[in-house]
Amino acid sequence: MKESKKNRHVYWNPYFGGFLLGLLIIFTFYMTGRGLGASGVMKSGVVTMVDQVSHEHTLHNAYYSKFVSGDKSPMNNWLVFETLGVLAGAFLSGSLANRIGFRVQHSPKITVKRRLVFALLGGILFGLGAQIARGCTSGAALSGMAVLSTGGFITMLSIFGTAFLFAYFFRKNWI
Amino acid sequence: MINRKLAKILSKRYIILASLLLIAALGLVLLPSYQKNENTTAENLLAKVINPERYITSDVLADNIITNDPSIILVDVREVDEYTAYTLPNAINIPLGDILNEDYQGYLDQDRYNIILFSNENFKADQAWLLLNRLGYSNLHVLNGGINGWYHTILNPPKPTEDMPNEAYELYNFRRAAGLFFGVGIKAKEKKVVKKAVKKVVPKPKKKKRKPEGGC
Amino acid sequence: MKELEKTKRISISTVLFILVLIIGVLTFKQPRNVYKKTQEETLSALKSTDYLVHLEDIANQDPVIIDVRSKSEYSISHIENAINIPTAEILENKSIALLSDVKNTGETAFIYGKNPDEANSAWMLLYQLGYDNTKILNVETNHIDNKLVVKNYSLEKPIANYLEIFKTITPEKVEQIKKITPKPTKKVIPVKKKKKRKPEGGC
Amino acid sequence: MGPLIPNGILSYEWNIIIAVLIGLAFGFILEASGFSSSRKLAGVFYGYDFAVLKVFFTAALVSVIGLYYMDYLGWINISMLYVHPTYLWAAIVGGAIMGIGFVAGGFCPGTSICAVAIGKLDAWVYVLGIMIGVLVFSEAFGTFENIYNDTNLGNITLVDSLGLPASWIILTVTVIALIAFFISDVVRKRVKKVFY
Repeated sequence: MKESKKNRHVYWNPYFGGFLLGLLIIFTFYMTGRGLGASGVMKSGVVTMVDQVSHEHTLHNAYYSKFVSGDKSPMNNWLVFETLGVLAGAFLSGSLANRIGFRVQHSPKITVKRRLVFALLGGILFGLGAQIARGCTSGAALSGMAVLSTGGFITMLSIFGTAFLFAYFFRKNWI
Repeated sequence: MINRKLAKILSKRYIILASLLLIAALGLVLLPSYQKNENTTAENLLAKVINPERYITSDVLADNIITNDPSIILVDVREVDEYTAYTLPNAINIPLGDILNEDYQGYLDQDRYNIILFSNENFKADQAWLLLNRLGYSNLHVLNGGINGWYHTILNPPKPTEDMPNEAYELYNFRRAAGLFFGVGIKAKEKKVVKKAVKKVVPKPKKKKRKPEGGC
Repeated sequence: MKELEKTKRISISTVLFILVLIIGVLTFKQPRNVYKKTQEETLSALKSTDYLVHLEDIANQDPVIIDVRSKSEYSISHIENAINIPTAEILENKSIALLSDVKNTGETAFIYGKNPDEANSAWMLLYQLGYDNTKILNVETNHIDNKLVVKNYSLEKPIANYLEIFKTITPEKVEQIKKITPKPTKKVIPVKKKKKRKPEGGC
Repeated sequence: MGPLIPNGILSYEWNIIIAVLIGLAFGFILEASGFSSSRKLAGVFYGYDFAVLKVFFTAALVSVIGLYYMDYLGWINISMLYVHPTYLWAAIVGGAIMGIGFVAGGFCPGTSICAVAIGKLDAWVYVLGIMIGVLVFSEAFGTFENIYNDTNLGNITLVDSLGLPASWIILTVTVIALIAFFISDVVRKRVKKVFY
């Protein structure tokens, strides 16, 4: 294989990655007293967009009003800054291992269009589920497990449980 | 062949790593648990108790009250009857007996105001101060000498004799003026005329919830 | 899986992690004195004033007396067979050992200082640490013509007539000192702006 | 000293700077351990690459053991840390929906942001999907409200709900994780290899 192609897919040892992630969670809790998070950003994004479109709608809607009350702009949120960091960090790591490039990663068996449709579908489901459970895998499950929170464990179990159950139906997409 | 040897080592290495992790978890179980001191340890409390920095002299306090210093809250730890007899202007009455109950914590546990505890002498105020410091509250001060000291310095200052330095005279004048402010020497009937020190509404700071909120 | 073979970094980091934990645990010493009494218990003990004792009550049996004044004052004069533990060293091993064996033998230790306020801080600390067999000698000690005078101290008594001050005295004319009274220096107490920011979290 | 910012040791302004730094490290670690490729993520469900399970469990173990050691040594005060609230049915139903979304889309929000950073167009679509999902949730908030606020058990931890001391829970979680690692190795050897 071409030299550059060869080391495109050589990742870290997962245990090493997990270890560093564990240290990072400890560092986050030690510095700020809260865990990591990801899906809160999408919520802030949506709230700001809806707020631009029609301000009074956000005030009336029960869910939006929680984030737009008073001068507190939804964008002034810890997660938004953290996501900026995640984007930069991922780009850095990707460029180091020259994995940068616009492409759609899909199993050879399926077309790009099907992959994008399933990605959109998965995204919608995940967005919905993340709001209901107040957290996603990195926010609720990972940070929750770090402090042994029951909610975190339940969310983690139900995510991976249903994922394993429904894996059979989506196997054509992946294998 | 190399691969097989490599695999043999690697499989053993993972077992070593797994056992290390297990030892770490086991260590946590075997560590003897101990009763943790909550916010302040005994040594810190002792260090705080020793230094007399907590005392505020009655002259400084009188000056603060006269210049309407907004950052002080006066807390009278005496009983109700002594409080009604005489107390410093705008003082709140929290008898020593119920200094720990819930509704007064809003006043005591906050870091925006300087809380000045006072009683007839230092004794009760010191006890209250020590109890509150054990809870980890900050900005607590004690009026040195209490009301009796206040009486001897502000309300009825000793007259300086001739051989005293000029500062003693200045201090005496200041105290005499402060006494006037606090209503000394004005005949009882005129007393009502004097502008009542505006009842400073002592804002009851809302006790911030201790639980961290989060969001996702 | 290629990356599973690269175990050099993970083993180094795991060993380091375990080392940090071991060092932390070894260098850690449990806090020596731990509060035995909660604030509420201490408060209820304060309400009943039986911890204040007068000198004559203990004149008969030979009590354990602890003097919390500094060494120099103690060396000048002190109540006979009083043990000197300055307040700063009340939590030292030596004094804690002494207090615990006093407690084991069931005696009560009496603490006194220049005035009850000084003894109070030491007493309250010891009480909260569980040495509830200590009491305060409600006495005021001062050294007059090289003899220690110990007087009973009337605690927290308001001065008898301080309310009359508002009615009787008219301010005598203070004319002989014509200098304008200097504006009292405004002592600004720096208010420490310490905002307690709660951690928010979540995903 | 415990969490620095809530204890006031570090001023609140540091919060933003730390957020960016933490995000940087988070993004780097996720991307470097291969979480930007959805097929590697999906591998955990089909047995050809258990990276997700290993990284996830190791991170959880290391952080929980580390935090409780620091709590023991007095460096951090666990009771002040943010604990994810437990809304029983919301967690189960939300988790189920997220599980299906995970298998269908192949990403979770954190990893999708990483994939967005390195130019994976399906991740862009995925993020768009999440936003639409949030929009759907908030517009139709009325229907989801009862599940959302159902059986709120507060910010409880396993220690209160199981009644066991924390160290025993951590030990059991460690043992389960080690068994899972071992089983994942066995399964991976038997499952047909997938090159991606």
